[in-house]
Amino acid sequence: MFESIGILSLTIWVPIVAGLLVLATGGKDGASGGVDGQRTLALLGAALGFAVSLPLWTGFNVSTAAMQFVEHANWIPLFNVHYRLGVDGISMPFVVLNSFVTLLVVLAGWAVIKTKVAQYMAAFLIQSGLINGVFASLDGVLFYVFFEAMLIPLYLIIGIWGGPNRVYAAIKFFLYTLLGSLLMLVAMIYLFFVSGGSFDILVWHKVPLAMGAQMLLFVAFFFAFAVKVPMGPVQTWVPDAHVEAPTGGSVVLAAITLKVGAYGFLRFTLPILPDASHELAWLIIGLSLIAVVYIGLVALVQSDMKKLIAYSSIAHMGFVTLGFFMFNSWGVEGGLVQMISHGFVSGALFLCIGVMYDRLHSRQISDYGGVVNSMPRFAALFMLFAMANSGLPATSGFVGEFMVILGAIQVNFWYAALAGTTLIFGAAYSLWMYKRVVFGPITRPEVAGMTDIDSREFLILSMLAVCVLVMGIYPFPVTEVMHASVNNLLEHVAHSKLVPLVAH
Amino acid sequence: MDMKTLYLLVPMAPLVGAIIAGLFGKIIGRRGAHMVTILGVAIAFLGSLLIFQDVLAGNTYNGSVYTWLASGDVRLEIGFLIDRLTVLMMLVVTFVSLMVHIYTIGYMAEDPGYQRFFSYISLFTFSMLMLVMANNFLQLFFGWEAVGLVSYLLIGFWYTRETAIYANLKAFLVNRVGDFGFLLGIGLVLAYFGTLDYQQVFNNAMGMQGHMMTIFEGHSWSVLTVICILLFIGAMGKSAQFPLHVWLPDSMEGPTPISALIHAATMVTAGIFMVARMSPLFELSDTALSFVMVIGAITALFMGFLGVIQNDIKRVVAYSTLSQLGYMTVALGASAYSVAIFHLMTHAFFKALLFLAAGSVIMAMHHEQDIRNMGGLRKYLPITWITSLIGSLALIGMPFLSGFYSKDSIIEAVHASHLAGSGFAYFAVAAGVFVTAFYSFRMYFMVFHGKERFHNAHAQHNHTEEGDSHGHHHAPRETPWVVTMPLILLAIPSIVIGYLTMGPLVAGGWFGHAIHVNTVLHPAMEELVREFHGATAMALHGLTTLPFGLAVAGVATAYYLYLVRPDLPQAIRNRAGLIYTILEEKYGFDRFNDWFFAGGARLIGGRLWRWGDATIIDGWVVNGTARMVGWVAARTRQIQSGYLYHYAFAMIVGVALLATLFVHF
Amino acid sequence: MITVNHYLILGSLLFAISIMGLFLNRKNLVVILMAIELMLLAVNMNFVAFSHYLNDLSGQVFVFFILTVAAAESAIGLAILVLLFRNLRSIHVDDLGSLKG
Amino acid sequence: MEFTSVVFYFLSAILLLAGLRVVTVRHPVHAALFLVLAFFTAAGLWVLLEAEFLAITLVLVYVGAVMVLFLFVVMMLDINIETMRADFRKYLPLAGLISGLMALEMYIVLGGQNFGLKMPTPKSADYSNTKALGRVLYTEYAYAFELAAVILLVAIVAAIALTLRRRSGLKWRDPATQVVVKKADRLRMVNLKPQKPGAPVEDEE
Amino acid sequence: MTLIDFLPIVPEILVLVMASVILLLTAANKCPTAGYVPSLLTLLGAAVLTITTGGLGTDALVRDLVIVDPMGDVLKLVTYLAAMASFVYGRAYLREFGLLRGEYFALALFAVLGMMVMISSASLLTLYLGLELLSLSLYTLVAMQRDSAQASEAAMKYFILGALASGLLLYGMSLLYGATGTLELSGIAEALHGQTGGTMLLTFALVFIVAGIGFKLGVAPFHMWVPDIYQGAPTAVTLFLASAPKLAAFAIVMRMLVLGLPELLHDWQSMLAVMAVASLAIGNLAAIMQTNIKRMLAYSTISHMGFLLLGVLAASIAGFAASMFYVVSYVIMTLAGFGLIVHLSRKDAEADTLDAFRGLNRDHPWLAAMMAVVMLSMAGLPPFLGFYAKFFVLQALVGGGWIALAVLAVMFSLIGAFYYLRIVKLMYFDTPSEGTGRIAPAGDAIGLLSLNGLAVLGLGLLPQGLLVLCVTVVQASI
Repeated sequence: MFESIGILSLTIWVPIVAGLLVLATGGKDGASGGVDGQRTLALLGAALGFAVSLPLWTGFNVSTAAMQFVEHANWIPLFNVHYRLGVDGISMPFVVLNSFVTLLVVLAGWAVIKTKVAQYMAAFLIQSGLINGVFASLDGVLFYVFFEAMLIPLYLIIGIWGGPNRVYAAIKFFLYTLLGSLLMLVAMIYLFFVSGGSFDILVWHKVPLAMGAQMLLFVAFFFAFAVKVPMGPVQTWVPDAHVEAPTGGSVVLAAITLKVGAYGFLRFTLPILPDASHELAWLIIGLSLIAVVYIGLVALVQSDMKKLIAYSSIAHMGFVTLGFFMFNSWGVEGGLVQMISHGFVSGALFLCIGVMYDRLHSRQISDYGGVVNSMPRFAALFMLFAMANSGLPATSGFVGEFMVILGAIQVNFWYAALAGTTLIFGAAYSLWMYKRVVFGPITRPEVAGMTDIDSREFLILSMLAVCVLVMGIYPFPVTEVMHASVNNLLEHVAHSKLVPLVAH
Repeated sequence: MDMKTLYLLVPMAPLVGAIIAGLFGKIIGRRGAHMVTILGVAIAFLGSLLIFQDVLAGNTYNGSVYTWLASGDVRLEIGFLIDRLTVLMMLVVTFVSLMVHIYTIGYMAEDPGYQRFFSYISLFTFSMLMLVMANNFLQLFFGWEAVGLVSYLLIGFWYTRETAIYANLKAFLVNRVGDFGFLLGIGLVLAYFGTLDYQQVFNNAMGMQGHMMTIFEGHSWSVLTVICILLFIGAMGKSAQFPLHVWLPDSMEGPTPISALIHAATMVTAGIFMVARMSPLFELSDTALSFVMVIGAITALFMGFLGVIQNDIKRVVAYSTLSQLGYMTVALGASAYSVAIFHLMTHAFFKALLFLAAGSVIMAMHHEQDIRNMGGLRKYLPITWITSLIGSLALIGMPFLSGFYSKDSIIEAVHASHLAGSGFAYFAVAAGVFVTAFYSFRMYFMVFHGKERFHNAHAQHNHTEEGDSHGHHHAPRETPWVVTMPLILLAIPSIVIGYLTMGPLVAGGWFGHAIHVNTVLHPAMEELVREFHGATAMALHGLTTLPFGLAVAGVATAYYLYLVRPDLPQAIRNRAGLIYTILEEKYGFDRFNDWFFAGGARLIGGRLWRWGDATIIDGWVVNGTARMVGWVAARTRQIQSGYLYHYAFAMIVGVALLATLFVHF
Repeated sequence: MITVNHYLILGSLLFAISIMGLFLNRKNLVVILMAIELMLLAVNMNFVAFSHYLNDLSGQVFVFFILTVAAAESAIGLAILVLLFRNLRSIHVDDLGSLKG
Repeated sequence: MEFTSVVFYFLSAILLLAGLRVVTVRHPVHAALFLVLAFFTAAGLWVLLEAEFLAITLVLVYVGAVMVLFLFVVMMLDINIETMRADFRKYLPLAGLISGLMALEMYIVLGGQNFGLKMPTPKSADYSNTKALGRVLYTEYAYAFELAAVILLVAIVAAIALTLRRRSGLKWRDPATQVVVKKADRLRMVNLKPQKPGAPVEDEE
Repeated sequence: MTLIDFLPIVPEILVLVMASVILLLTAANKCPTAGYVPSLLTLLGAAVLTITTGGLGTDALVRDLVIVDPMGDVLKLVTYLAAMASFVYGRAYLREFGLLRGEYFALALFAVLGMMVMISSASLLTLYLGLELLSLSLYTLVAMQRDSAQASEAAMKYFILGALASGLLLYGMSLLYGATGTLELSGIAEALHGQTGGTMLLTFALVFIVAGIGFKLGVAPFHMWVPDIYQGAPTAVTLFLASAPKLAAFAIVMRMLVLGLPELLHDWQSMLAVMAVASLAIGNLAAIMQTNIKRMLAYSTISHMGFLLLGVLAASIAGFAASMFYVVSYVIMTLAGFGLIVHLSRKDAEADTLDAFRGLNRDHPWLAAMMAVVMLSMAGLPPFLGFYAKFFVLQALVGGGWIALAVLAVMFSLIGAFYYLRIVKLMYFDTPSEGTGRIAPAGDAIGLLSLNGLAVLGLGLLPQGLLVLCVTVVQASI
């Protein structure tokens, strides 16, 4: 029944159409009369978008690795490009996550954004639809279109509503990510030809490829995804973009867009290029471990809260890629779990910083201190998220890290040992920041004047808190969804795709 | 009631209490908060008693509650393993916790964070119960970390105090260092055993004995040794073993009840418990056991020294805790797991007693903690005085008191051990007896005997924790019954528990299969049991042994120095300046850690950020590329000079080039 | 024997001269226009020569049109030159430098 | 050496010299005159190639029209010739190099072989180049011919549109408006009120 | 000879006649705007005629000179559209600057005629005549703003360089004529048939021809006129000359190289590759440093034309179709882009610096959105038209095995993205500098702009139609 109306299409187009509607209702600035209407409309759109994504979860068949909710339509048949959608256990959670985060972001921007409200809300809604498209695409070109198009709203979000250095950050972010994806485009076209004229990702999974070709394609895909993830040494756009973006932008960046890169590794790199992946795993592993250790240290010395969380995101995403290239189910599933969890945790942390920023208009740690005295409710929630960020068991942050470490130790003790340092670094930077910001006596009169979170903010943060806790205490349903697909993927990766040299 | 429900009820009752007190503290008020949490813990305690009976009846349980996670072929589950070891721990935990809860009513009466505090300690009880009841490594780690979390919350309970929030961060991070090893250990267990379930791991442990792994190129290690040492690193963090002990003294920044709860009776024992639980693994690695023993010995002796010069009443107790934990660890290393657990239990009672008594003193002194400002308090605080005396005597190993049995057993076990390092360990634990006796009674004398010095207190103190405007001009009064009752209730087991349980627990093999000892390789325990002829006999024999002599000597020295010649300590201090400084600086660990680890990490982080990210990647690569593109662009732009002849020139040269390239080559 | 090559080389020399004229003249646009006329002459020379030797009339037809177009071109070129002179009071090539970069 | 060769070399030499002078001579008027000379000699060469019509056209169109136009413009514009050619020598090497290179390449390609072209057989006596050209021009190439006409039209429009200007100071009349003028447009009857002496006269418009 | 023989060139005839009529009309009654509506009607009529005579093929009379094929028809139709759009967009500007005269429209129509001739040229002769007709009209249009020194300078440069370029082209043609003995493109191809590779002479001729065509396209190193002329010309004229003539230039590439010189494929492929890479590099790099929007877009044009050549040199149906798709989408985008710039100008000063875009989003959110769409499209971002243009070209390139070239091309696109984004940045992130009284766009211009912008988006979402069109006409025409 669901097949016929196209749930995936709905998850893509409902937010986009809603965004366009919001945009259409938005007049010039100053006409504040309609602002509430625009917000409500945006909220409705986001809620509807989330609602239509829920059947994906409830109706998901966990026992199969095949694509589900598949839709198909001709798009550019001349080049065999199709509008082909479908999700498996790897992509489905992210569609739901994204729709959920969009809802939060719209709520988070509710009272904070005062200029160009309609454009702001519309940008997020459209962005949400595009990202859903990225996760749902089964066609290379379609994927690419969504993959690139999602840069545009984000660029605008950072640039228009961002901080003082927003222009630099926005352009840096854009060019960085474009750099990677352009090479991927060439790679995709190449795959089109070697696969006998198909842009179907699932067909690509089966194409035999020589080692040399695999290596080159790997490099191309690597650039595209490594920048998004981000992996060293192409990570420096992340701190800038996060710091300058408005709260909602940071949330979406951290919670969703970073995941797109990691997702790409699973959807493209591993299954299409298994031999090159094995051959170059050392590179990814090395970079991931560098991300964990190096970035962990770098995060420690940040004086800007957002920058700190941004760096911690990089470190956490290092875990994800590390897990993927362990080529075992612990690693891959751990990476996926980590991605979802990081979506909640980093999103929540950025929201927390946003809450403080809205009150004091500063992101400097040194401008705070003793926030708990004036904002106890907030401090408690913030504590939870800081703890989750440092990987405390019973929060979602632990599950992924734990699984990845378990996966890594099966491959090499030192991978796990280096990755495990995050236990220390993660706690150090998260809690040290927390200590300086939240604990202690109030030293500045501004802090004393901060009011505790209102019910809207409480609602947003507590929703995330519930997610973080539930996923930490009972992650089984999340991993259950992935099993079949991950096993299928591992099966795939385990088999060489090199063209057999011996001719019969 | 179904036993399984009961198992679930025991940890859940405190959790529910914690949640109610924590989230709805404002609504239910102070009374509601302590009612609900005490009720929760009481239920847990009663449940533990019921389970104890059940276990005594010979029933054990090992089963799962739900599947936490599944990946590959492995299912990670949350479940309970109920056997004698577990149930003993449950009893200790819930009992001490119950005492602390009751005590807190009085101790925290004036604190604005009353409900929060109750929530925390109940949550702590829950965590500890989950830890001890676990039937698998995962849940163990859960409890492990949860205990760490709650200790973080509790140490930093007075969050406006700079020292408190420094201490809690430190505690958490140091614990994390241990957890790092612990987690790797768990990872190796999963990697080699393919499961995290205790029973399955233990069953396969023998088969794993010959397996080697390479960590450093060219060096092969026994897998089990590596696993055990890694797991023990976790225990070092949690049980504050050298060199990860640094967090414990600082953590005295928290309110006193939690010092009793976490830092004496329960949390720090997690490591001891864990090693005992893992005995089937540790038994297979002599290297690991030696390691454990040496670490324990170092802790036992050297942390004791530090107690000698402390003037803060709680810190003295804290260092004694460190030292006693060292004893337990030594026992573990000597394969005397049951002795370690035995000491853990006795220690839980008398140390909780000492902490609570110290708290009582502190309350009576209006939050004055410096023992130099006390003295002669026995008149004012009779109950506290007498219970403190009992606690101290138990601590120093007075025959017939609980501490004697456990401590003496440890010394004997070490004596009997043949592992590498056992000689040093024996010396350490023996010498530790003297030191323990000395500092315990130093404190005891300074607090309860001698001149009354409390009138000149608070001059240099300005604790603002409760904005205490009331000064110290009136004499200290005995604390209310909610405080003294727990003292009494704890004093009783401190006296008798050793006498009562020494027989069955240590000599009787009470733990059964819960603890596994390879008696062939590690016969210390065997010998110990062989020489045991009943509790009374042991106590009487104890009067003639070296440790007793050392203890008496310690007490006598303390008496002489602090009651007879109170001027001498200052003179000694002046003479032995270097040693004093070393002790004052706690061997320089804090300074070193601050400088090397904290400072080093920040330095490296800063360098990496500024050089790596800002200079090399952003500065050279990113902006450098941008600059280069800009530079090339500017040059390109200059070519466009605006002059016709240049344009024509370009065209002609273009033609000439194309012609040369394609026509002639 | 005068072969087609002679004429082609003559044409190429004329072509080269006109190119030299383009470079050499930095002061006077008129001369540049003349150089272009020379270039067209070179082209015409080629066409006529080929036409002759190929015994094919279309080359000459082409030349006819080139001549026509060149005349029109000159007219427009000179018109623009006059316009330029009115605006700049100069026809120096060097003065045509406001649009650059 | 046969006669045509002599004529060819003679005319070629003059043509090249004249061409060279066009681009090197100091005064634009001289340049124009050298260009005329070049066109004359080129026309001569074309006669050798039996393209009489084009030769005549070249002289008529170029020398008669285009070059005169050039001269007009040169003389009309008030150009300061003194400052010109100041740094002539500076650019000579480069210009010489490039054009020399160009010529060399052309020589390599165009010299030597003759692309399989034989000497054409001379035309019969009654062959009229003009007639032959005319025949194709108005049949086969009628379309092109029309296009050429359009180009000329564009040239006319362009020249007028660009250069025709009505100077602001100049007084001129449009005869058409003069013819169609009506009395009412020019003449207005004004009722003058009788004025009291001494009152200031209002300025009527 | 009957009238029927002229049927294939009826659209050309119509344009010619109407241009003359407009000339007469406006000269006679001095109504300055008289040219506007008739011109639009003329182009509309030409479109109708082109469509109706589309399938007729060529008749004897013009067979050797004119080629009427589907590709030509489509290119012509787009040319009409582009010219009409540039009239509509330019009207307000022209009125403001006193250029709204009959000559303007007449010359523009002559230019359109020139393009039509080029598009359907079957012979070197018509190709040359069309080219000259177009060029001469454009020179004049550029110079039309008579009191502007910049415009005159631009016109002079354009003229001299253009003349030089046609000299080069002609020289190449003369050699080609000498080598084959014919002026017809099909005849040339026939004469060369069977030759593998070219002789020295042919290659040499090819160099000159490629240089001439390269000039018209504006690819490096024959690009240097482009920025100066784009900047110097009145914006309405820039709008015109930046759009439609590219179609004609593409047509002559196809006619000359593909139709006439297929035997020299290997040679011109390499030459185009060199020129394409040089254009991509120079165009994208130099554009970064520009402060003048017209100049910036000029450089961007250079890079676009480089990209266009990549499709041609892939030398497959897919490649040619991709290039055609590219040029059509380029024209659509450029029209919208310049259409907007035209409306930012004022009477006293041409607002052609980048600063004119500052904060456009605040005052004209809709226009800003359209401009953003166009800029992002030019940068080659999905889901806009420009992406597919690049995508199809890249696909043809990779299909032809030119992978390195494809990688190079995308790398330069990255640099290109920077300056397009800067426009978006100016419009959205900055606040407007005060006192910019912009020309109020007329309703029809706004409407068309919206349509134009939405076409960039709409064709981006569903590019199949245009793509199929390009592929079928290219297939039918080769």
